[in-house]
Amino acid sequence: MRKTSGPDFSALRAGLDGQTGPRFWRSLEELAETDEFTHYLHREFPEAASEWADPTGRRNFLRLMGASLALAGVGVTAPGCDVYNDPPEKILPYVRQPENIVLGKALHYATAVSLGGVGTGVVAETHEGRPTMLEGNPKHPDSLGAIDALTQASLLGLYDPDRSQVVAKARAISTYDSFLGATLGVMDAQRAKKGAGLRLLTPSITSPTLARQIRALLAEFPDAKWHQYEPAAPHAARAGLKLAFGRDVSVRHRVRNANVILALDADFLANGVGRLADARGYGIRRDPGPDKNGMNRLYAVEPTLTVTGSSADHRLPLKAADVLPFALTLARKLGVSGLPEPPASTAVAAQARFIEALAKDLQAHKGKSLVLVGANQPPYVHALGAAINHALGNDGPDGTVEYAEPIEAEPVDHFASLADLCKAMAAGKVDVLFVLGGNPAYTAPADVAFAESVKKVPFKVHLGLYEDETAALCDWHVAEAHELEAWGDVRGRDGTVTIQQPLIAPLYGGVSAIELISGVLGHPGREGYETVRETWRDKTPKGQDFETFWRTSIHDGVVAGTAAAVVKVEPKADLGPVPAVETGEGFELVFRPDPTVWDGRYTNNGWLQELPKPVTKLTWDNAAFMSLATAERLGAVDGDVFEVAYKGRKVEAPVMVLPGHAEGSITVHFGYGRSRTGRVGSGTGFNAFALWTSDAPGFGPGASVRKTGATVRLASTQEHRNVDWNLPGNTAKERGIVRVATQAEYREHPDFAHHGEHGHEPKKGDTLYNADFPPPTPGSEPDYQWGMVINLSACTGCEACVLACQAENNIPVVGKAQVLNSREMHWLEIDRYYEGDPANPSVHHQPRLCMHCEKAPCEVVCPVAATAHDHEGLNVMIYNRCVGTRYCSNNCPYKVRHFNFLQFADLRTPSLALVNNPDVTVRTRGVMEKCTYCTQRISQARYAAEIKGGRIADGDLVTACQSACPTRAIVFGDIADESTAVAKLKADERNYGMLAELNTRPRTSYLAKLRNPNPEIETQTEPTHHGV
Amino acid sequence: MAQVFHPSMNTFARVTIFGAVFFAVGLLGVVYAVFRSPYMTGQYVAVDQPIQFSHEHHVNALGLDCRYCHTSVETSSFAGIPPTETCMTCHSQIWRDSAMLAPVRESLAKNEPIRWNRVHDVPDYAYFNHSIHVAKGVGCASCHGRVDQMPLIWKDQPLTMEWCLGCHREPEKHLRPREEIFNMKWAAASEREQLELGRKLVEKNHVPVHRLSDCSTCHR
Amino acid sequence: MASESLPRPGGRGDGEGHGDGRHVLAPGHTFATVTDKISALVLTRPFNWRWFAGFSASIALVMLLSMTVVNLLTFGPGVWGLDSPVMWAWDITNFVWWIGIGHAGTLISAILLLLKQEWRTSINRFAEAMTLFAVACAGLFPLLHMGRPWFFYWLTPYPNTMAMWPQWRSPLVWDVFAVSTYGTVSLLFWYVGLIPDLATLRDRAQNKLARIIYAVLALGWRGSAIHWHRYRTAYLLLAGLATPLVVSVHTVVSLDFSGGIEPGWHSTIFPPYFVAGAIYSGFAMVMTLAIPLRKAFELQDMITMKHLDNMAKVMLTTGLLVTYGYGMEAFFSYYSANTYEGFLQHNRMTGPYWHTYYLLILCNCITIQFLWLPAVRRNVYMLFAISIVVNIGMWLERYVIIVTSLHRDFVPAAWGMFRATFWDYGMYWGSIGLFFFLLFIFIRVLPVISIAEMRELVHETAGRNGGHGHGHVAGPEGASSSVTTGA
Amino acid sequence: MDDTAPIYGLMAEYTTPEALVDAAQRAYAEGYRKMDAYSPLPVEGLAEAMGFSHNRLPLLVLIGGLAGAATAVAMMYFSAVINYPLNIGGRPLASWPAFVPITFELTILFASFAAVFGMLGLNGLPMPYHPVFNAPGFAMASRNRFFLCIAARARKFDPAATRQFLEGLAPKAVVEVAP
Repeated sequence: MRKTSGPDFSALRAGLDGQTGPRFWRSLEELAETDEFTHYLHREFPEAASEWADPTGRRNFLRLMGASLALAGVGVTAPGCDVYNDPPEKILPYVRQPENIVLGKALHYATAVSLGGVGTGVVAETHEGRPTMLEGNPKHPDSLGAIDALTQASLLGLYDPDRSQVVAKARAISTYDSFLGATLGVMDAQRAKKGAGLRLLTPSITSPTLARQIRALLAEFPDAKWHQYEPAAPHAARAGLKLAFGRDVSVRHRVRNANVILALDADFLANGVGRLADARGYGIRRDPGPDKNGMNRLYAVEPTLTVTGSSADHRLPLKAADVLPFALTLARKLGVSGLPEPPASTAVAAQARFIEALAKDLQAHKGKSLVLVGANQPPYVHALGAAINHALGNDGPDGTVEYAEPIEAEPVDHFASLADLCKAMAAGKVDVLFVLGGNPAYTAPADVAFAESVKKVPFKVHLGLYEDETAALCDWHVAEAHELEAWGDVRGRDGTVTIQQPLIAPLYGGVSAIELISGVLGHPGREGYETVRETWRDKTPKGQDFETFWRTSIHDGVVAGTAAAVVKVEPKADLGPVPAVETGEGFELVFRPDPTVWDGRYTNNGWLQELPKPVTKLTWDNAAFMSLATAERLGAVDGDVFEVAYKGRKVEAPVMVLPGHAEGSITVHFGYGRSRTGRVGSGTGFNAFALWTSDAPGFGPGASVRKTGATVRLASTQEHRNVDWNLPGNTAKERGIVRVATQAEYREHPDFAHHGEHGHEPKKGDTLYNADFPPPTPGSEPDYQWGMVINLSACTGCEACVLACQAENNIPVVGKAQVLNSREMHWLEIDRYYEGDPANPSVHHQPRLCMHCEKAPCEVVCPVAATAHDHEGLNVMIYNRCVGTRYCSNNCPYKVRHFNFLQFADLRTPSLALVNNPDVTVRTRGVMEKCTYCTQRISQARYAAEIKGGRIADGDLVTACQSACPTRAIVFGDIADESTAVAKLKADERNYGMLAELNTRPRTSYLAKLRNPNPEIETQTEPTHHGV
Repeated sequence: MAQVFHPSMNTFARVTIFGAVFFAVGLLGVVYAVFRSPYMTGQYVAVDQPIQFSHEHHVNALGLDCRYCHTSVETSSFAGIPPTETCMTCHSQIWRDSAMLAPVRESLAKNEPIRWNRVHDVPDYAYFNHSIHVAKGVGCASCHGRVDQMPLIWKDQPLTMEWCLGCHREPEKHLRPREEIFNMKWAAASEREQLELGRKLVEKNHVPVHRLSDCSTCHR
Repeated sequence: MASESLPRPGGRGDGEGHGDGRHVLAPGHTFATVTDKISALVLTRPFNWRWFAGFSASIALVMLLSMTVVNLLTFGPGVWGLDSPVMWAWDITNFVWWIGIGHAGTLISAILLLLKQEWRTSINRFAEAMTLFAVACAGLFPLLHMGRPWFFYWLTPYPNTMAMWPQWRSPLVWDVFAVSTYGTVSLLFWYVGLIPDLATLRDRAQNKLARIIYAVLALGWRGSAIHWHRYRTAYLLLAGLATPLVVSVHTVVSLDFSGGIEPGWHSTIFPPYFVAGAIYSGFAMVMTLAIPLRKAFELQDMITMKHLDNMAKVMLTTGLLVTYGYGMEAFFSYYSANTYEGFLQHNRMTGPYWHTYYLLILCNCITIQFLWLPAVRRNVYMLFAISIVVNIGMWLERYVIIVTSLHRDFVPAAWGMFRATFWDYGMYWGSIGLFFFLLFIFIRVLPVISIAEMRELVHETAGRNGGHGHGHVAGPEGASSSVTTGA
Repeated sequence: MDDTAPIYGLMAEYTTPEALVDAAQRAYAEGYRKMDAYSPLPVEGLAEAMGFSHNRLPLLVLIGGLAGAATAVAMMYFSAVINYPLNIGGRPLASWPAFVPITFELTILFASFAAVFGMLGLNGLPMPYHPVFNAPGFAMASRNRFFLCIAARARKFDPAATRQFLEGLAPKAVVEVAP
């Protein structure tokens, strides 16, 4: 069923690229007026085209696109079926139907989405040639079938109506052809001087094709220079490993093998390269196993409370600067030789007992332990980490760490590289500059004057998805094609290559970096397709013909045997002098990429803006995070705006209290305060890059803060909901909503989850009515009984499931104002509970979605039977029957129902209509909605199975959240069949239903959380809900 | 003095009162009827098309199988509308210059789709799937009527939820053998035979009748 | 003119009306005087600036109402402060408040009738009218609170092309039936009571058009003895039917809450204390209306201190019942040792909405204790003030029950707050405007006091009301003259 | 007034209810049947005085109530159990306790209709035109006058004799009522 491209693809490109007209579009609306676009639509979305003919009908775009195939749904407002109330619909068949397109059936294509140059393999679901959903590619080593929020959300980026849609010369609209013309002119000039004045600035690049092209370019212009700059990448890791091994290597972790893990300011579960694979390894080991002793143990030492820290068995809040002395002290304890005296640190000294126990634990698990260091820490700490892992024998065979050839095409020090470029530009040595992607004008460190010096370049080109800060500085801006629109290739953490195939013709007619360079190299209009094939033609393995190799590679989403070669290295005995740990007056300022909008590339992405950031649950803003004590010392409460001064630079930032944050340290996130971005991102947050300097990329001392008196309302989906600091986590435990025990306690009381007041769950017999209403047809096959179990021990609160659910189920983005009014629509929310001491609370993550109660309180109170039960135990919600009394939500003890208070779903913006899943009704104003267990997937699976005459097998059917979850904490299936995975978990003694005491009989249940603390650090306590 | 009305008013009063009652009842009846009438459902209304395509001719006279054009009816939710190419497979040979077929040729030449008018339009929040109905033994004619007798296509059934439920509640009244699905002319010899056969087919094709009127069967 | 024989309230009664409050009807009234006095309010309509002032004010508020409704229908319920988890707030609060107020009318006319309380006579008519208008206002809210109000008819059973029916287990459907039945029966009850008075107005109307209209509405009533006989029977039967209906309506309304599983809703004591609360607020509202009314239209000798005194006593009684209800609620929440109930009560008293709770206690439980004192019950100003306070208190009661129960229920992560918006206020005040708008029109076109029943009262109290026989002393002349002038 | 002209009846006017009742009794005793009394307020025993005995209204109301209850139960049972059975929160299809409120409401509603429309129907209302309105001064029947009217159709009716008889009952006046 695979095909090298989307429907009728090359023809479409021809149809578009030939035209100069389309390049004059400002917006889709305007675009719609042009024949070219209608033309294009006829081909891409045939049945939609008529709609574009009349402007009034445009809002029905999605409807017509899908509905004429009786697939999509808008307009749940039409009562009954009176067709005369609907606009008469057209059916526009293809003229030539592309092979393997079956109208009404989804196709799946394997490709990859990159972040910081490193790709995550995905499988994209497309309907009539428009991608509507991304899922992890099980064959890809970095995905293993899972997907994270950022990767998922790049799908929305594809359709972003604010994306750049033009080629612009000095901000005036021009054409790609005239751009190439101009470029070739200056290139000829450069050829004369061997390209001495030619510079290339790119983000991190692992793409073999792009690398090949750039090298070709450099070959043609020997004196030209290639600079790289990626603001949020593991620079320190690269440098640290070089320091340890004397050469560039890439590192891979086998977290699965580790019994004891120490994360030194490393948020490896949710951030950075290989996060999904690492999280999987961690999650698998959160299972006590048959001997109830199989869990790994995670120690986290970090300033900011991260996903990793919140999942740790032991978390030590330390200022970022104290991590080095901590690591050094530990390393010496572990007998790493040749290490100097650690710099004095009272904070570390105070933790002698902790370090003692930790060292012992690590020693006890030689070869099966793992020390991870975060990108924020200076290279020296990374080197230490490598040394410790070596000392513990973790880098041995089937150990937990292995080193390989670097995967970057050209590993360099990005800060130096950028600095060089700026120096050269300032000196006027640069005549031609190509900025291929990235947004250095915004992301450059404050001490590197990119914006100023770039002005000195006579001919500068920016290729980007948006007309952003950098585009504004360049003479030429070329709209870039989105990764899902263009051919390319990208490598994963272990070097495995994925060939990226386009899923749709460039919506706004952009070109990829590959195509642009082809153009510059004098092959204008050469397809990325050609170029990429060319790269791989000579890489074809022996005895295999290229076409088969090519097709298999694309089909599988990975190119076999492209993983980087493992290298055997040993850390140097002497790591050199300890870098002076700056200790200055005032606060330590910690810089991090934002958990959702990253370095600003996703600022205009509604899904990510509204996605509650892990742990903090903040949306639509960044903030200066600090501990409760610090805030109290400053007399600050959430939303108080402070002026943060650092190294002579100032920004104004709202404060947000983050329990468990290190004392005297403040964390700020990048990616906000953009000056040039789209409708979604404008006016959100403050710009942390303005304070950031290249000499201290992770953190630095000496920040001072001053209260401005201004306040902003921070739209956190949870914090604003409890006014006082008696942390609701305690309440949640008292109520048996979250049930926690240590592995040791679990050995003592395997049934601990059912102790105590709220432990009792009514048995089947405890209620009057158990019969199935209405009774099944006699002699018919047994119905499936759908159910879900969520393993709280494995859940890290990374929010991947939330976004997957949003993408799958057409869940609208409501905006900051509505979130402030707690009207966010996420069907699946991850509750974060702090428990205990605000200075270092234990954190519990609990995904909360519709429980599909067998005795659903919501159904009984609905006056119109808009929510009822089907025979498979689904609590179904029929939007078009709902009149919106909201009684069901009031009567839902779990509060998992979400109401369309206003017209939240965007029915107007055509490009956003494209992203909707045609198998799910788009809800209008005034109706209730909630998790449906992905009933559309159940139906599709059923059709597939029953047409073949069989039944749905366990595993054939996964919900969106389940497929996304990196740690596989969510399991869904038929609980009536004991052989299924979910049924086995339901039988587990840790399985409990939230508020089951109400006799709601929830179908969604939880595996009580297990922690695995070190008894030498944490004196054993009874599970708190005992007798509470 | 005090007499306000003429004696006739007594009769008038009674008449109006009774009249009102009957009028109200009658009105309800009318509303009930109108909502089931072709005016609301579009039933039996032949829809004009850009090309006077006659199913009667192609199915009845030429004996084309439904699946020749509606290719995906057995595999997809959507039965499929033939691309212009399909028309041209024959019409590049026969009736090459017929004026009636000008739009088809134009479509191919201009690479612009033919704009058919939709006839069977299920509301967007109801998810109908052709393939499963075919697999379970629902014949084309059961919903689309005797297409082989329709010069211009029209809606043979009201397609109201009421109507859908009619069959979902008692499928045995409508199911037919697998091999007769695409046969326009097939009909059971008698009510009784249909019921016997229907019950057998319900068993054979695993039709979970009890589940067919669950909301989730059609709504998502 | 007959009025010459009228006792002059202005002379005797100052603002306070009659001092003693023994009489339900001032002495000296005859069939003629009551008839003339009451029908004059409608037929001759002496200019009354108080009426015009009030009427214009109410019209202004009706404008506000229409504005808020248009805005609501344009943008959806999101214009209100509603959120998750507080998906009901002012909308349902107002609904229950109005329905509660709607209870006094039918109660007074029905139950007091069965109990042969003659003091009901001069207040039942406008109490019933008040009921109708209150129910009308109440009806607005459940209708407009819906996300898609244009489908309200899906709550009623009718054969539709969707083959769908209402879901009979939902208290909301019970509401639809209870409220519409209550409205209909109240209307019938009111209209039946009006028939003889409409006949009177027909016979006394000077204006031709007015006479025809009243004649049509009077259905040709001629006071035949046999008609009267059946009429009394029907009226009594209606009263008998309306009595359980009144009780059932607020019971059903209370089931909206006690039918749910929310802590603070799921309570068996709701029905009785909702009914008590309804009567409480109902009488408060009657008081609020009666006091200005008797002053504005000089009806002090028909709505006497005796009435106010009795109503005050009813308020005191029901108020104490309600207080008991609150007490029990608090007690059970602790005594049940149920985590959620306990927390709920705790949160009501100490949570972010603590002030509403204590304000409610102050209004509904503390204030009315003054009514123990006869002196207070005889002081119209005090009574008026107290009745207003009680109206406020009863609104707060519903607010507390709905909002503070919802905003923090089972799952701490789902807790939230509610903040009312301008449109919440607008809709509430608008509905009050609508209420008074209708009331002011009613006062002008229909007798605010049942004339026929006042005649009965004259007849019954004849012996006791010291002196005058049956008014034929002053009757005929005045009467005939007034008729001849009319003819 | 011309004696030969057909009249509806003779009407005597009184100023007190007692007088009217007394007159009615005497007239009844005299053997007059086709007569009626008119008063501005219900007068105890007046109807009985004229021999009005049984009242069928209560029976109507009972029937109405039963009809209401039956309708409600039938409607709910048919829709929830027979026509479209749905699993609502795992409750039985015939959740009779939930059916009680509506049954009750409809009982009351139908009974009330029976009471009101039954009363009007039995009274033959609405009857906008009635001869008694022709009687001069009858307007006072809705204020403070009481009338006794003996219809010409009455068997014992004789213009002269009846008038004489009525005169004997100490009325305020006796007038002829035009048809």
